[in-house]
Amino acid sequence: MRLTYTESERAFRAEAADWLQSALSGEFSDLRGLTNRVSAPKRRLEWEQHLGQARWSVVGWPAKFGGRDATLSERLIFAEEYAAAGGPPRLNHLGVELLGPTILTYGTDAQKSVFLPAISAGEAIWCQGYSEPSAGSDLSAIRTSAQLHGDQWSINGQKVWTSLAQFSDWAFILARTTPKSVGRDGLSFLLVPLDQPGVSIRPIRQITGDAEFNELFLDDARTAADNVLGKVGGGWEVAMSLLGIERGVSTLGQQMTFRNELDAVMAAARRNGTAKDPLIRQRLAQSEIGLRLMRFGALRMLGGASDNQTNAAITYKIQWASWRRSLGELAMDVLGQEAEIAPALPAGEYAMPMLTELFLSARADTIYGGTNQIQRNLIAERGLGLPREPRGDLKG
Amino acid sequence: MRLTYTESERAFRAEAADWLQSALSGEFSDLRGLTNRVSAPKRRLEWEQHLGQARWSVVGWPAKFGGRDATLSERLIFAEEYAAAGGPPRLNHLGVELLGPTILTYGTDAQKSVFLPAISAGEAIWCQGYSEPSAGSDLSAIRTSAQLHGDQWSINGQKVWTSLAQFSDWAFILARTTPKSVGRDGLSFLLVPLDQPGVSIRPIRQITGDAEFNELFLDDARTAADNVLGKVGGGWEVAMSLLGIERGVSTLGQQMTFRNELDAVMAAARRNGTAKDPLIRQRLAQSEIGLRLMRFGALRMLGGASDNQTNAAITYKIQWASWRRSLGELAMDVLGQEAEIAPALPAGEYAMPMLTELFLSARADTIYGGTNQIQRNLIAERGLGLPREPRGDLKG
Amino acid sequence: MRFAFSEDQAAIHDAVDSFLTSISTSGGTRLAMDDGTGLDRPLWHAMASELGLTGTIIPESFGGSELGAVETAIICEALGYQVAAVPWLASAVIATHAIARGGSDAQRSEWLPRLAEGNAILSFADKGFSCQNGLVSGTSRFVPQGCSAEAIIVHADNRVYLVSTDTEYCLMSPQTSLDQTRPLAKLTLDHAKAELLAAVGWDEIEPLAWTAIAADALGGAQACLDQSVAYVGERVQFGRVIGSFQAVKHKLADMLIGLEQARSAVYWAAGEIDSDGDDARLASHAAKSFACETYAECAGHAIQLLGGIGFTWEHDAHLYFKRARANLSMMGAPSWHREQIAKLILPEDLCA
Amino acid sequence: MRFAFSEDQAAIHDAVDSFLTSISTSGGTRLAMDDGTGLDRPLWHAMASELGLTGTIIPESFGGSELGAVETAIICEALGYQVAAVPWLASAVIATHAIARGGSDAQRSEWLPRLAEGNAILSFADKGFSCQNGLVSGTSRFVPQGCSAEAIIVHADNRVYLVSTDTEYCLMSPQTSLDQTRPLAKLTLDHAKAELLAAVGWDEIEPLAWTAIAADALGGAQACLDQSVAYVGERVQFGRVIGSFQAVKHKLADMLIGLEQARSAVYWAAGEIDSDGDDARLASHAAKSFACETYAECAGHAIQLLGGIGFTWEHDAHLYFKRARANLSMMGAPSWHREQIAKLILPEDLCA
Repeated sequence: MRLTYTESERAFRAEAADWLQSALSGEFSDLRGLTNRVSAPKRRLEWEQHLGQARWSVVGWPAKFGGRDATLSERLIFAEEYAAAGGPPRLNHLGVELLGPTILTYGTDAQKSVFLPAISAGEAIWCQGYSEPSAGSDLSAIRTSAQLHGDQWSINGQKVWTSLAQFSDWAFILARTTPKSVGRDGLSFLLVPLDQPGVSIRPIRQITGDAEFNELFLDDARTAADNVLGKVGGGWEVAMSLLGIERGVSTLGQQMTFRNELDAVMAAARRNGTAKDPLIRQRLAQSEIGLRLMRFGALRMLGGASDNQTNAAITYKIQWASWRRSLGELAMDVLGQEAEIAPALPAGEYAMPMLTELFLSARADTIYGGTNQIQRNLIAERGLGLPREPRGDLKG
Repeated sequence: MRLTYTESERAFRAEAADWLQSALSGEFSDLRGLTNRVSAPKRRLEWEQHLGQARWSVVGWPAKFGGRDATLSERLIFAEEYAAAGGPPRLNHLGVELLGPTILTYGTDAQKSVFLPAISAGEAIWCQGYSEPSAGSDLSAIRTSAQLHGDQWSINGQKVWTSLAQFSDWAFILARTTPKSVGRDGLSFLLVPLDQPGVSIRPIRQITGDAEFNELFLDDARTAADNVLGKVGGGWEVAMSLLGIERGVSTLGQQMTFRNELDAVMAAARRNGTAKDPLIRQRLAQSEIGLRLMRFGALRMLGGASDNQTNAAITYKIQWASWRRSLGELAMDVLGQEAEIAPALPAGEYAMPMLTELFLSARADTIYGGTNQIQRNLIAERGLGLPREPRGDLKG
Repeated sequence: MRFAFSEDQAAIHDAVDSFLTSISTSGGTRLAMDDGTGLDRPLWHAMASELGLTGTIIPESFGGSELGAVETAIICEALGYQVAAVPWLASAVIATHAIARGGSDAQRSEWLPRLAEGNAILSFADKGFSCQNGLVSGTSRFVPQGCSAEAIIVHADNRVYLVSTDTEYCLMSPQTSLDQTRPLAKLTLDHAKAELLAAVGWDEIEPLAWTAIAADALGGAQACLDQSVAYVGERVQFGRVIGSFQAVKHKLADMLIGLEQARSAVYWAAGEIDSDGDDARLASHAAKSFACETYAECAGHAIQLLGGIGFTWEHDAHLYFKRARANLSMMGAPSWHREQIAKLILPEDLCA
Repeated sequence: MRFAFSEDQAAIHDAVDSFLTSISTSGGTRLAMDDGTGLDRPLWHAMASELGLTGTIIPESFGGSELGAVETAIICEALGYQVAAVPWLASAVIATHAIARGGSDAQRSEWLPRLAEGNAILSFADKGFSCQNGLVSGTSRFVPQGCSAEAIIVHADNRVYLVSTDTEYCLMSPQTSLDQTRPLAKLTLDHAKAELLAAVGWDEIEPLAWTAIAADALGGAQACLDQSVAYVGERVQFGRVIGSFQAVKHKLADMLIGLEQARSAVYWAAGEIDSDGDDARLASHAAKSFACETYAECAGHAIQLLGGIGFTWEHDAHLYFKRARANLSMMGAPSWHREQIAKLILPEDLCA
């Protein structure tokens, strides 16, 4: 157990801080402090490319794919400095944090050399096509089908809750490639370009007023035969591995955002005097504790701690989702009715102040990537070895 | 909606208060303020008989069985005054509050005229034999069997969690009278005298150090053939009706005990200054709210309110059990380490101060009479019409 | 002592319920949201003309039906169930209550008949103002449907004033607010001429106001439960309707447990107000804090149970979720109300 | 930066675990409860003689193994798992820490070797005392296993004193306490002669003490989870093992979620103490409050999941439940620790 940093870690921190500071106070100062995930997509695309040129877009990846072979500590340090510098949400979050590592694990050499540099350079923005109208919590009920026609897959079906699809170039989707297969068998993990006639995208407006999620309609959408990650029919394994990454190392950067959010709530409490209210103080302290424990939980999970590393990983998603939901409620209680007011907007538009948007958007955190209920099932079954529930025989 | 009392209700209150005051400051002053349910059983038996002689033991029953035909308001008033006067826990709680009303509903004239006067006079103390080692939450898994031999039932089996059996003269038990029947069918509700060779009772020591519960072993225990309440084979219906009463009118007296308990916590908070702690104040206020809402919930349920009367009844058990558990925790937090100390006792003995005992005993409240989990099933299924869970085929 | 609706009350309950079920739609609410007013005019006019609901707490001599707090709660509950976008709470309950109770004969004659007909819309401002020499000054950003109001009931130092919005000393500006069904306007008064409603203190207005908000919350929470139950009874995952899973059932059970207590709280408070009981203040604090928290929880659970759908703008779940939040903070957060209860049950001189 | 046990730490973890699993039984704990001492002497002697566990934080020069806070937490966790009735926390951690850190060479030479061998048992009193002219007076009813202690570490005004129990100025009396595995004794000192442990302040003792209590809680919570999982995997109701019901599964999942965070908290705090980090105080407040609350919840859930059985004296569930409560209140309730964290993260001069 070593909670201090080495000389070279401190040097890495200084380098990252310098670069970020200069970029975000110079050419990209308009993006500094941005928190909304659908704002300024064009500028954020340029930011992805700027990061890529300076090899700061995927620090943990091998150098040959545009990374820096950063250690876990260094990745953590970069995430801390990125947040401290007020870096905007990453437009290519899904490509950088989820798909990239999955390609590193499951990709062929050809796939790695095609897809990874494009991600690190900010040239291919990715989104994720898992859920469908009848396959939400029960992801294995996927109906979208893909059939090989010559050297191309033809894909038909509908995906929902496709985050940021409207800004993306590619989607990784889970489709049924074995006709009449059921459940987890017969699915494949396909990489599909979005700029084609067979793909249409309909943004879904959310309770925040924004449209981060989309419906994705696939009507004879096409992709090359070798754009399958992992084995044909082995898509479930790849998809689950990716979800594991979603619960893993990708979370460190997210925690830095949480830090900024908690700091904003504390600043608000100081400003309006509620920081003196003993009830609010308890909740702020509990939020601070929760955030710190997430940090050390993530370090335990990623640092190869032998003591129940899996359990640390498996309990992580529900922890942060519940933490952020509580923080949103705390923010509202700190601000009181103030939080319910936004500057006047044109009729029909709707946008709330940052902490109110946190309150609203946190309601999705406990749903996407597996609801809190699904997480508890998973924890009980995989973490504690309890029996699965009997499945029914109704059709969705 | 009328929240005030009539003239005759006020007169009834005065009469009850006078009598209780005189009895509990005179002959029975040793019982005043007693809260433990296993203390002083002999004196509490005399108290039952004293109540009976003055027709205060079962005020809501018909006069011909020893009651006063009291209205709901009057029953509430009596319960309030009983608690205000510091009346001890009723030794015959199960006879008075649960079995009596069930006999009034299901009993034959002969049964009524035999059993009811004995209860009202404090001459027959009753206990309840429902649960078995393999039939807890799943009460219908009862295995205790009863077979008719001539004019007597012969009963074999084992009951557990039989409250106050060691002080009781009779038990009402649920037994399987149809051989090889399963589930809710084939059960009968039998009235069984305990003073006989076929019955043995083993007290179970609990976490409070007391032994309120018992195991009840039935080894060719006997009762007369006509000591069946309701139809032979129709015991489930009778048992469930009794559980409904347990959740119903019997609760008003209990609420007065809760009032005394909450008052004791508030008094402790005033004494040690924690009544000035904003966190404690919130919780005391929430407890006060919870208690008041139980009161009006009970009135709604009993007063024939048309608006979801059933839902008020069906949600009541979990409400009070959860409320009392929270109160126990609040009491411990108010008292701090003080609560963890009792006067020195002989080695091997264990008894905690009243509020600490509340904290401990409240852990049973969320279990007996249907755990909180079973209550939620019941609420979801009966109150909201949601489907039952699939039953398995394992043997317990 | 009897804790159930009287026959008249039950009849009003049924009539209001079936009227609103037939006429109020979330489509109407959404139109009122989109134009920024939070005012579903067709519904408001129907309420006034068809059932006379705008005059329920107005004396018969001024054209109302002179009903009590229980009836007020019944109507609030029904409107909350529909997330109706009408100024009922602000105008027909709070402002009307203030004038009916505190106004002079002249003030009552001027306002109550028009309020009874639904032709006048008023709102209220509960904090941020002071009065000197009959002139009121201050700012509040929290005036419900203030832009539709021709006059405002203003609280200052426990006195209650009536201020016209149609003067140069009054500035009312629209704001985008979280809950668009009752948008909050910003009111600035700069030495505005004010009429004192002399016969009433603000503290006498509060219990009915708190109880009315609580009743709105009760209705909203019931709607969240009903919509969730309907959805989980149809949605299939893992080959079963999701309503057969205990995680779902138990969450819904908890909602019902909360609701039943909220229901007791609201009608206890209303009953205490109607019978001028000693506990009217305690009960209305309890109702406001408990019912509003229950609503917030039920609305949150509904989104959770609905999954992604519940998070969309298209689904009504967010209307309830946002109104629940607005009810929670309007006229005192739950923790404030509980602290007031603590003051009542733990008088200071009795503490060590 | 690395957040995992070192190889040595992992080895200690395994050794202590397997030693205690083989030797510690709730039977031993119950004997120690019944005789009123809360002292399982066979276990204590085995801990001292077989693994030298009584001297882990004592410098090697005084016969100890000079280990750190992480190792201390590992051992506390293992003892908590067993609800072991030994004076480890009071004597081998808190009192020993005070002497090792604050004592003069003479004091260290007098006590540490005997403490290392387990031949001296000490306890501590953290509140209720004052010192004048080297004489300590006051009363505490909360001295863990005080009746077995030959000397007490007494806190007064942030100074730390060592007081012998074997004088006429010291009265130690037994009490029946909720948690019989570490019974609290009543200590009265009336101008008792006290030795100052000059090199340490009480506030320097606290972080390790809090972390040790938290680690005991972590172990206890893990035991509650393990025992519950075992039970629900066997108990059949409704024709299914009850561990297949979501209500049961999700409660157990919540226990694991809490436990995992408690584990992070305890070893974060221990790591901060070992590396003399700036956050040692913050982290140990966090560990104390979080892990102790988690233990209380897990112990309560275990009783609930076990049903009637869990409520009996015969089953061990109540040993955990009561010790969880004792850990919660010992050396500061969770809300007090959170308030201290609030003071750290919200410095007063930064508040409006």
